[in-house]
Amino acid sequence: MAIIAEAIKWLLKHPVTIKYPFEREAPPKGFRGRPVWDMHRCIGCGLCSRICPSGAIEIIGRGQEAKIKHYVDRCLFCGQCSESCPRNAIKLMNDFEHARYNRDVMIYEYKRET
Amino acid sequence: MSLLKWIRAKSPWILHFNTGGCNGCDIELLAAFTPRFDVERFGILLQGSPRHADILAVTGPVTLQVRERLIRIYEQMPEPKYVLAVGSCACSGAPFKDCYNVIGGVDKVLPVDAYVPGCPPKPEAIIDGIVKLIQKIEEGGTCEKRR
Amino acid sequence: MRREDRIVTKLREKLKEKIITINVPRERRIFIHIKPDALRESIKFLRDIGFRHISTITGVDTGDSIELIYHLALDGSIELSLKLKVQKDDHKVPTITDIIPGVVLYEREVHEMFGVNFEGHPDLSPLILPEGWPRNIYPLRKKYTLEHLRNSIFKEEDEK
Amino acid sequence: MKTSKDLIAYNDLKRRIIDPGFCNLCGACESACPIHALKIENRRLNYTHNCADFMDFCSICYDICPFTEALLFETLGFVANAPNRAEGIGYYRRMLLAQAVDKKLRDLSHSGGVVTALLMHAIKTGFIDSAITSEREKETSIEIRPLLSLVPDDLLSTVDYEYFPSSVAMAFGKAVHEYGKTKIAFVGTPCHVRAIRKLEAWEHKIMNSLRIVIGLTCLWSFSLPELTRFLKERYGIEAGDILRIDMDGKYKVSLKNGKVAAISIPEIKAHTLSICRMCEDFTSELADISVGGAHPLKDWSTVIIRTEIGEEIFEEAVKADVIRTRKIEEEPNVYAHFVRMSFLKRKYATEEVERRKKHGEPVPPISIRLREFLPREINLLSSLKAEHIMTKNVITVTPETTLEGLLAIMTRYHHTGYPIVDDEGKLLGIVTFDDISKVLPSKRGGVLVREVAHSKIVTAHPDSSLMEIYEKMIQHKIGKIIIVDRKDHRKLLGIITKTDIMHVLKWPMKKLV
Amino acid sequence: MSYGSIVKVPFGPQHPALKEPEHFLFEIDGEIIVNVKPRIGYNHRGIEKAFERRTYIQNIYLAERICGICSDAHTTCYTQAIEDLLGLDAPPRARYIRVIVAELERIHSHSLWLGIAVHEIGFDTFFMYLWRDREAVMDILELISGNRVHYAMNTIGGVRRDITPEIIPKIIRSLDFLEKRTKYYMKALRSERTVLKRTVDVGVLKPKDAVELCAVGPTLRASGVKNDVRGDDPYAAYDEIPFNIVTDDGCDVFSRMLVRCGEILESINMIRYALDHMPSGMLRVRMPMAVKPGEAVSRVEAPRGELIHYVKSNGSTRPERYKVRSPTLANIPALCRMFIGQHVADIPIILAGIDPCFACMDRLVFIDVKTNKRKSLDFESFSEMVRKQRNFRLA
Repeated sequence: MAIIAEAIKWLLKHPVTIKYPFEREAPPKGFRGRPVWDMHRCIGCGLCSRICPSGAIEIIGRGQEAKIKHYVDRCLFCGQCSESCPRNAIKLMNDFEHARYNRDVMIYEYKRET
Repeated sequence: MSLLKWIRAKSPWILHFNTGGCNGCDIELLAAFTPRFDVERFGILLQGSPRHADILAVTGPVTLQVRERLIRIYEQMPEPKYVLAVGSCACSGAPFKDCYNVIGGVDKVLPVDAYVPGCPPKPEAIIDGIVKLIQKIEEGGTCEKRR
Repeated sequence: MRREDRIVTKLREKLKEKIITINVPRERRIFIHIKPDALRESIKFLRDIGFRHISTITGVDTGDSIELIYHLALDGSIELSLKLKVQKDDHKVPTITDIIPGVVLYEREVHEMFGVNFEGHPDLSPLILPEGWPRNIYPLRKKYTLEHLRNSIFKEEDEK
Repeated sequence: MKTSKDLIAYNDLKRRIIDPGFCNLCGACESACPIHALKIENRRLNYTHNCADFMDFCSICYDICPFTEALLFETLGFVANAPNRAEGIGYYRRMLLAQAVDKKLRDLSHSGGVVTALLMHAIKTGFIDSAITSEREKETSIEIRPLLSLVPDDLLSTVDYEYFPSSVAMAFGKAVHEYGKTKIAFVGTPCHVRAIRKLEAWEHKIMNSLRIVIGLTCLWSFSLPELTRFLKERYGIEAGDILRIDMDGKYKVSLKNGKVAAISIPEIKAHTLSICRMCEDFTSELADISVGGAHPLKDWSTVIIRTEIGEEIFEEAVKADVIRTRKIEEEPNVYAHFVRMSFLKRKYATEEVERRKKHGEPVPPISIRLREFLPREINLLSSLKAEHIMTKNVITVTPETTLEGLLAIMTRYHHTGYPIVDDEGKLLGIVTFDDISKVLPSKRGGVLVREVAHSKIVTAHPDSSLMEIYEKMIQHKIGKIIIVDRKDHRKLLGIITKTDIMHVLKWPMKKLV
Repeated sequence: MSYGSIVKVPFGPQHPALKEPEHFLFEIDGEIIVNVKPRIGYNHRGIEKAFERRTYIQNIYLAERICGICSDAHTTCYTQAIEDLLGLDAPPRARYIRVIVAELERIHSHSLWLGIAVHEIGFDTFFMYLWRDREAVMDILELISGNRVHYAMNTIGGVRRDITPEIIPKIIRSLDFLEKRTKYYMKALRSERTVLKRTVDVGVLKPKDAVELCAVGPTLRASGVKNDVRGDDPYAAYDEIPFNIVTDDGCDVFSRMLVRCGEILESINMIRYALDHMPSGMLRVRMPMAVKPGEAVSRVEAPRGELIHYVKSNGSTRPERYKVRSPTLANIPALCRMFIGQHVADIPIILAGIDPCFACMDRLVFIDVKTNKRKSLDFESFSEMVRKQRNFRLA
């Protein structure tokens, strides 16, 4: 019976529902979103690719010519790559809406512009 | 025909199936049905039986044992049916893709209509995936059937 | 005298030469390596002095033999790991399900993963191994690498 | 076919730095290594696992080692926008004397207590949130260990000189990785400062947390086991009895029972770290602020401010009345002593490198590179003419100037060598700091410049290439070349110093690209 | 009432009452269960083998993904085992942060479970309220760690993130709210007839059986046995934080509910205490990547009970053998005992009573899934029907 009184009480209050996607709350500061590479800082050491627990990062070539392929569909969003990167080349973004119809468009490529 | 499409898009019912994941995506998917996120706004209901469902939301990497069952559940769903892969594991197998008892992502077994990566995806991200899937339903696109 | 030391003394008195090594790496942890034939005797003794809770049984493939580690707990506090080595193929490990009934699933698990036979266990039948799983492949043995397992199992799946 | 194991930088580091014994355990490599493969333990650098398992194109540990040639010119960029430069002092904005206002601090420290006062003030104002310094080990009072200070009072335990290798660069990494500090002040000897600057030039991520680098002057460090053995065998001093160690002309070991043992420098020098005997940097030329003693003045320190941020923090401390200053021009003796020490270190270093080369012993890569440039630098130097970079408004002295007067000029302009020119503008010779130091301080008032000056001068012409000039410098072992007219060999046009050439070498990073 | 013949009824793996695939074969006589055979393994991924392939750093994230609900418990246990091997301790501040995150996770897990449990008895209003309020704790966890479920807070040698002074007031505010709500829910549980009728004297596990079958966690404590790893074998900062071990003598599903509610309140107090007494200082010690040879056993009180990890290292950057035993597996024998003599309609709530987490449990055990597939699917609708009927009868 206690719950009925409660239900009536809450009926009069503002709803808690966030009407996503029409209104949205920004993720808190420090949210672990998609990692993004700053290729001007990347030295192509390949550590991120080897330390990634799920093999979501592929590095092609080494050094300045290195090309990074990030597979969002494999990413665990753990942030270990960003933590390990010696040069702060990896930043975690704030976005979380990665849903796609196709896995091929979930690959992000990064290459140093010359 | 367009009426049919409209009906489909306004009340897609979801069947949730965990194929061997870690529970993280399951609780987030469930959280999307609770008051804070409330996907029932879109006419979406969580269904217990595959016979009633339009969308199969799969969480977790597909393990060997569960593969046959997943296919069976999918086959029991009425046409047109859609598959939503929730979480990175369901998308690709993620950290478990080289485990001996894991086949990989859901798309190794079933045709997948939308992928929601994230480990786990926030309930908002799952809603985003569902909304995108609904858009696909509205457009009338069904995936080509492959086995 | 610490509780750990008292337990170690008691064990030494009881099991004597059947103990190979005793090691107390830190407080509330005891590692004991015993001879295989002393298993039931030691478990019984340990249960009587209060180790009624069994946390799990771990199997470790050490090459030519398999190491079984029984993790027992005393009132939840002291974690005692009882170790014994068994031969990989020709071995006799008595069950302890009649001493501590809670061990049922752990023994099955080890049987499944390492191929250790527990003599007298009520139900070691094909319950755990799926029918499709190849016979005599115990996935946690070092012999089977992940690739090997994947190849052999997936191949079989494909053939079906 | 090279495997990834051959390519990793650690192999170079081991071959060229660790095996010859050049490592001074600063720990920069430990804090820089992203996979923690290097660890300083038990006074040696340990390689804990094969880093090739994780990465195969990483040059970081070799690049940031203070004794390798890599990144040297990039590091100059941090201080090179200072208006002044001088041989032996480096780039700087101002040079002055300073002391802490708080007498307690001065008593605790060797000299003016400036560093401690500065850091305490900066922590109080929130400019920094922690400082990395060194403190004495409690058990053996002469061994020092790195200390991370979080509250101003912590710093009190650290007011002391460093004469032993301390892993402060490692402590820097710890402060960032383990304590999560974001505003760090770093205090270290020249090699530590160089390591930190190299890390900064490498753009290592832990450097985002660096606020200010304070360099100390340093002659050399000792290898601790060797020194304690030496003191025990030769003087019967136990390491535990030592109260403090001072350095002024002699190496003074004060004991707890009040006795002082004075040891001559050549004798003690044999027990320094081998790398220190080949180090040319006395004043921490890459720091934001360099601080050193002000011998013979007691309770004062010599401060060299090199960068804008150094100026800012120092000015703030002066304004807040924690530090008081004096002009260095008022104390020519302090300046003379300071520069003499600097030159002494350079001289020893050059000699040692020469000696080692002659005997075929290994020398650290930093020493090789500074003398024998790589093709890129050779191209650059060959393409530039002396007239492009020479200083044209040369400060000159007349032959009739007394040495005291010359010292006053030197203290004012901070150059170490001056052409001697007669009234008609004819070049007569050159007088350098070395010449002055040969005369006893008491007699300097009565000696004229022409009595000590070299009449033999090394000159070049405005159209000679910098490479030629550089080779001349090497050949004659000097740091200055006077540029004269091609027709009139007595007509002074300008002067080029070694520092000028160094300055040019960092151009490619900033200008040519 | 007996029909004199025993019928075998499969339950699962896909079932509305279970969010995870699991299978139980019940032998029923009429409405009464006479025997049960658990068949677990649908979630088996082979994680223990995968552990041997990965480096210690990568394994942190793998350990986290053993289970999504007790992810912090698994990483705490894992990192403690490795720290034990290295002979190093996490710094004091890190240990406090570990406690805070672990207790927040316990609140989140218990309120999640409470919601599921009332959902199993058809009380969806209650379920919705519980899950709405649970978002408060999820928000704090997201604020602290950057993710709602996989916090990735622990690393070998400490924690990765600090709890900064700015977010402490937010945590305190949420805790006050949660405390108020939890007290209300406890009152509501005690007074709601629906709950009492469906849970009191259902799924009884006597203390003697609980000990004999090696049950763990709230399941054991609800049988009146005072046993908690946090108190008995303190890890992290639990030896410095005062707390009570909540027990209840009811031995049934209702007392399991009360124990978990009590633990939520206890956790709230512990977090408050930890936030007040958190020492300053370092967050983590940098650990070498290679671990010297040795072995270690690490235990943690996960929300579901005692969690034990065993690690053996061989001196390289990868473990030689890693063993995980999750609390659910330990509770399965006790669960089977609970079922016997109960009504078929009570299966979901009894099963939910141990707070099963098959993801944790199944890393290791295989099962034959080939039989009874068709049947089990039919059972879903059957079970749904049973649930509805039962509710109808009550109303």
